[in-house]
Amino acid sequence: MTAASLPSSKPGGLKRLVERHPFLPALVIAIVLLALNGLYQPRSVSFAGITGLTKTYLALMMLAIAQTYVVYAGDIDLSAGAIVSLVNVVIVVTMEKLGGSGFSVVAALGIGLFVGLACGIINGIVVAALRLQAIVATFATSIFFTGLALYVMPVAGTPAPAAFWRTYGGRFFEIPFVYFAVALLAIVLYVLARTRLATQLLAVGDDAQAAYQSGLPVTKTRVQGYALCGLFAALAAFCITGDTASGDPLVGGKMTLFSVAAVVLGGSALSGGFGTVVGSIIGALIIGLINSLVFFVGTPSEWQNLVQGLAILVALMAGILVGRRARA
Amino acid sequence: MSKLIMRGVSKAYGATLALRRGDLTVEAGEVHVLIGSNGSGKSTLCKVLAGSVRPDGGEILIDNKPVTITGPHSARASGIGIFYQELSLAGHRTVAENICLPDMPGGIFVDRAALESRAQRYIALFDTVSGEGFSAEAVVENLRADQRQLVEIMKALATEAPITIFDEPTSALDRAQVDRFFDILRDLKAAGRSIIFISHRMDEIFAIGDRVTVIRDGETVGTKNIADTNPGEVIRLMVGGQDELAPGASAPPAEAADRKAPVLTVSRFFGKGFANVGFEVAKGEILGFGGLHGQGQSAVLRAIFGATPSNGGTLTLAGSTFTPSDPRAAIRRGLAYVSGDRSRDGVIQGRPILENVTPIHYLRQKLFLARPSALAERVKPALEALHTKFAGLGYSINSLSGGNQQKIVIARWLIDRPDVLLLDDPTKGIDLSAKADLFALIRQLAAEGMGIVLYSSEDAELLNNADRILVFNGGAVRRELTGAERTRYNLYQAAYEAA
Amino acid sequence: MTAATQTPAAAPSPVLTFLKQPLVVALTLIAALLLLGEALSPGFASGQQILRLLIVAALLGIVAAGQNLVILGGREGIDLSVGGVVSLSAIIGGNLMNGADSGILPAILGCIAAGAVIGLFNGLGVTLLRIPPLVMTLGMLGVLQGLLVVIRNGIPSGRAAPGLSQFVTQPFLFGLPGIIWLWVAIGLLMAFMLGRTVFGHRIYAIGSNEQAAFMAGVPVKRTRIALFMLSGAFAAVAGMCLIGYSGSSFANVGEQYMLPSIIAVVFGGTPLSGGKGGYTGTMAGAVLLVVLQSILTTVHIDESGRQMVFGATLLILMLFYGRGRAMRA
Amino acid sequence: ADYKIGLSNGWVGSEWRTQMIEEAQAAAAAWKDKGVNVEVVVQSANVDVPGQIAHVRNFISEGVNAIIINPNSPTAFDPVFAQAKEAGILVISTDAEVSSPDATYVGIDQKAWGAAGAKWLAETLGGKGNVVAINGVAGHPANEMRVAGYKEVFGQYPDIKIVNEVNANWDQAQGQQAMQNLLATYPDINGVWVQDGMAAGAWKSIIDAKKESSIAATGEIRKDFIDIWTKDKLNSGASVNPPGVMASALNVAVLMLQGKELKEPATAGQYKNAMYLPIPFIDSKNLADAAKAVDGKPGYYSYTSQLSIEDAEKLFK
Ligand SMILES: Nc1ncnc2c1ncn2[C@@H]1O[C@H](COP(=O)(O)OP(=O)(O)OP(=O)(O)O)[C@@H](O)[C@H]1O
Ligand SMILES: Nc1ncnc2c1ncn2[C@@H]1O[C@H](COP(=O)(O)OP(=O)(O)OP(=O)(O)O)[C@@H](O)[C@H]1O
Ligand SMILES: O[C@@H]1[C@@H](O)[C@H](O)OC[C@H]1O
Ligand SMILES: [Mg+2]
Ligand SMILES: [Mg+2]
Repeated sequence: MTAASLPSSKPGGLKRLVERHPFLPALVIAIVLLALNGLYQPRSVSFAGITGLTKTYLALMMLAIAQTYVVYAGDIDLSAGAIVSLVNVVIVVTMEKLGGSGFSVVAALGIGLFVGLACGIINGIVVAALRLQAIVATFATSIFFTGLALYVMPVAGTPAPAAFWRTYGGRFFEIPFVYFAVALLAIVLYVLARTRLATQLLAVGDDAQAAYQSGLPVTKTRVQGYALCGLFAALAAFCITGDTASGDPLVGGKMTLFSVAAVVLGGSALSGGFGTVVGSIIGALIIGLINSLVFFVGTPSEWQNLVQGLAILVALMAGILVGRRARA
Repeated sequence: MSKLIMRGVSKAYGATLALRRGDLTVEAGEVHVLIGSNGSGKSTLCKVLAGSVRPDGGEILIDNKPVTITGPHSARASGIGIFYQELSLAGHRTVAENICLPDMPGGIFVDRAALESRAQRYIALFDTVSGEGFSAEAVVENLRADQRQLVEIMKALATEAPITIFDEPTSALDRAQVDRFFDILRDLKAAGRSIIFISHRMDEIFAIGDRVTVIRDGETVGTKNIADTNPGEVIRLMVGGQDELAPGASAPPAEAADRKAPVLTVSRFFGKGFANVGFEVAKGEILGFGGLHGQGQSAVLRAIFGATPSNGGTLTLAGSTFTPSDPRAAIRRGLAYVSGDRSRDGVIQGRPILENVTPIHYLRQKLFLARPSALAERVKPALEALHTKFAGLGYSINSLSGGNQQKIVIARWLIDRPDVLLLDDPTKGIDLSAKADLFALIRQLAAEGMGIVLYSSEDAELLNNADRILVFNGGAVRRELTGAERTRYNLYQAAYEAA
Repeated sequence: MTAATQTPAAAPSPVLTFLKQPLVVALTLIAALLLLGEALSPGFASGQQILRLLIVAALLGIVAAGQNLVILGGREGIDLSVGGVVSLSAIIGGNLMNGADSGILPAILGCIAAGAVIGLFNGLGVTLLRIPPLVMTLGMLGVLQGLLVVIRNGIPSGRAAPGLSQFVTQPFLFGLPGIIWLWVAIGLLMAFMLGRTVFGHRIYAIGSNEQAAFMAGVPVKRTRIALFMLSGAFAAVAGMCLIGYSGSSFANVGEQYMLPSIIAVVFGGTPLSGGKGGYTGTMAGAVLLVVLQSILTTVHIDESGRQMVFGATLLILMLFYGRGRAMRA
Repeated sequence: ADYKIGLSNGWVGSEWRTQMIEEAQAAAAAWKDKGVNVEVVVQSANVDVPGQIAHVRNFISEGVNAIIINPNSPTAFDPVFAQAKEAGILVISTDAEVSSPDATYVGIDQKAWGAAGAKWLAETLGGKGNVVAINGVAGHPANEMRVAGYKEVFGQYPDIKIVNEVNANWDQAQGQQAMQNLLATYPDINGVWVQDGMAAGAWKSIIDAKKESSIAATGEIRKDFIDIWTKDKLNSGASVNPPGVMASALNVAVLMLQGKELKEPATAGQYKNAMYLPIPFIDSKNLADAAKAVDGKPGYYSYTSQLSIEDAEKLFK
């Protein structure tokens, strides 16, 4: 006979669903927002409107993905936006130096990925190996990376070669390039979700000490999380560069906190161990949809910031509360 | 040739010498028991072997070859697996993932099929006893404490390590689960594996052990063949020159506590994990809660105290009816609740002993200022009553061993006497002498007129101390044992009766 | 018999223990930086200049007091909205005073009330709705920034009363400006509160083990809400002082205090995990940060160089403080 | 409405920007007298470059006839302005020049603005002395153009030495702190070149250090500052970047929407798409006039000027 004669709470359908797909509440919010956008400004949900939205927020989506991988492990990266700026100026300067040819673009992107990776590894070393507190340490590295970006390009403005941004803004077979980027991204994320690293990051985020005692290489895993974050921050920089066609040493600075907000909106736990990248992408979209909706409903300009701030706060709270209720 | 030899292992945490000289020799094909009072260094010795604690000195030989263990990973490579006393699970991961966490099958990608089938092997071992809701896909966070402990056991088994350590693996398990586990240990033993097993339960030690090594104050004091020794001798080794106190040595309780007016009455009480519970506690009475663990005893106590929600019931304390709301209100009313899970419910880590012993006093006396000298006067008697050993009230509670920490936590309830003391398995993980101190005090408090409810997962404690025992099963009281009925036989029978 | 096994191992030398205290570390680093500053640009460590640095440090330090409390209270306590509160308070204070000494008292009360109300919202979100503090206060920051825009559109940015400007920038007692005395008073108050009041002990209790505190009758929610309210109030006081410092209020004056206030707390020896630390160290941490920043302004290098040196120095300094526990004990 | 015009402001960090929007809204309303209905839709928020690109895309979705933008970047809008143009939208930038060939700049020449202040300072110092500069946000285009402006001017004076340049992010308190540090390290400063909003802060430190009689510094154009300037007889001079630039741009935009053509095409500036507005300058000579102009206004009000509809009409064929 066993002690298990007490009925243990049996997870209901909704609970199971949200447990498996923590981004569902966010998805509902996003769909509602999209519908509202369409209601107030039909053109905003036209093909061109959606394409514009995607172009604008693809960078934030990338950065939210970047942030998710460190949040998985219970870490945070406040330098993500600074990495975006640094990679942006590095690739623009490289393309310019190499003459703006197709080769220069490829070379610059390679170097950009390398820079993002290097920044990520530096963060990883500082936080995981040197064991500094992530919030303050990555704030410090963000200042350092910003300094580097200013060194590479003291003044915003160097243009990116047309070949680069015309590709990003252009179409292939009548389909805007960004949708190819999104499709490729989906594949990459699908693949990444199946890696050992993803599971290990989540296990570390659940309880780092327990993971270590179980024999997981905790430090290495966290460094890898930051490295992945750096890589995706570089991809975010590519998108920004595609959309802005130029270098700007400060371009990513403000994106950092939004990337954190997007991760939370997407249903991931900042304490680690729980979440999805898909959710973070939806979270980034929610931020974009809120910003445009506030305009489309005709909010007076001086109230726009406040209404956006309130709406994001409410969405953050709603996401957390709904997610928790569904899981409880 | 011995499978494992540990010699002269030492470890200090700042000023605390956790381990002075740990020696341990384990053969292939034996279950080797480690025993010692709380804080004697058992876990430390095991963690050194498992790589999660860096020793200050000592040597380790496996198969007669010296090995250097640089971390959990290298310990695994040297053939060591471990069940951690405090568990090492990832709450949001599934049972299967947790079982395979130490080395996930696959390369860059996880081999899901291999993972499932490996996990299933170990899950199957406990099929009959793992309880409802337990499956490979279950998220560990949603499991009960005993089920989590089973996962940790499976995880340790899945290492298939030649030397496997089990550091108090049975503390949350029920008898059936323990039996199943022991069967598995016997199989492993037969397969030539070496098992290191830690428990505070003497019966388990004699049921499964081949040899026993006793650790006292961080020092190995001897190893005996189980067959050649007896509990008395083991206890003598554990306590060394100090007083010898065995569980049964305490005076039996008064046959019938004078049935004065009840100080606490509970009727038709419902809540999560229990239903329609009713009982009375008289002034000066020690009412025992018995039965298998997790049958609602703890839930009832926590609900009375307001720590978990309840839905409906009539509760009367010292004549006035109340509805539990939160611990704060309960404390004001004169209730006290001691949890066995001191690290979760009790100890305020990293803070001075004074701050750990005063919070109830602050609340009951409505204090705003904390004047150390005045507080010290109030606090000292309570600490002395429990024979608490400490260097000074200003020292961090972390400077104490687990048992002494628990005494501090208990003492906080005694500065201002409560009317009713709710004890929720208060001796879990506490060594024998600390238990003896505690029960002597409890009986004294009862004699002074306090009403006491005692839930204990150890039958001996209940039988020796409770005036009356309510046996729980399936979230309800199934039987009341009074007077001469309080026998081990009756207790087991009531506990195992189908609900 | 008892289970006590702890025996003093070779006691670490008292000198070493002393040197490892965060306060001592911070003070030593401050002295070293002042010497460095003096070497780089003579006059940097003059009495007058140190006094001016202390005024700036006091502004940061007062914000950090609230930040410190929220962090001590644990459960990943952090207040990212302090910058917004500082800005808002500067505007509210400026308008309530509008250049007249008679407006100082209403301004102080108004600002503190506003800060406390914002803190109340943060606290309610964190406790009742159980939103993680980082998220709650980040969201609040966005709201406050929006609120600033609305307010600044509707009402003029006011001016500091001369009495307040005097208090903040001119000698007040023994040659020290009033704001420094205010800061010292806040320091003493904090030390008393944290060490000698039941409320202080409760802060540590919830910061160290919330569940245990709850079981021991600590009003966990109320205490935590109070911490956020205090944080808002301290930020508001800093906002008032800031308008006294600069004379008039404008824009996002407070933004620059958000992350530095956290760094000051960390440099003061309070880890972000809570339940441990105190305010004295934080005061030294604030001075340290301000000295470092002003050395960098006076050194003649490019902005890029300044930022790189600043970032790197912060990292190096962090190595002196509460590095996380090693996984292997 | 005859025309719908989108106004985008990507930074709300100063009252200057608020006034800029208000003046533009007033200018739109003024067209009613001419029988033209101009509707403005405004997006004014603290946003980053991507956020401001979103503003533009929202305007495109909204179907505006023209977009007037105070841009957060000189170059980042090239692609999105190209899209706007494709959609038949007129794009005008103001306050900061943009590189897009699809946009026209209507505003002051920031480099000349920086140079004007520097010229005043150099002449006031008699062509020699130690000068420090307190700049805005490093890397921000307007800031960098202004820096280039003063560098060029000071370069022409061999005896003027720039002993240090620091950034205080267009923030008054940071300007004050920076000045404090600079005063402590360089006791022999003669001149300070400081940008608008931070000037009041810098002057506060100068006055606190009782050096107002020995230091000349550029000033700003807010009423508050003009008052101190008048009262304390500061040795100051300020080039004016009037918040009316956006109103001016709006008037130009409406005329363009009406299909009128510029007499002289906008081809000035580094991007060859600029139409520069005059830069007023205030110093002790005309301080009283400026004080009169802002008399009765709130303290944050900036001395301003704009192209009236009539002025603007004169620029068109
Ligand atoms: N991480 C640590 N930091 C400081 N002291 C520690 C640490 N871990 C253990 N100790 C101390 O070392 C001593 C030995 O602890 P250990 O956990 O090995 O005891 P144990 O024999 O396993 O006790 P128990 O039966 O309670 O599990 C105790 O005094 C304990 O307080
Ligand atoms: N009903 C409860 N049962 C057990 N523990 C509780 C309960 N309520 C609170 N606690 C513990 O005490 C802590 C503080 O309690 P408090 O109620 O103040 O905050 P909370 O976590 O927001 O609780 P709630 O569950 O009411 O939202 C909780 O985090 C939890 O650890
Ligand atoms: O003059 C400044 C203007 O150029 C900038 O863009 O906004 C702030 C103003 O102070
Ligand atoms: Mg142990
Ligand atoms: Mg134990």
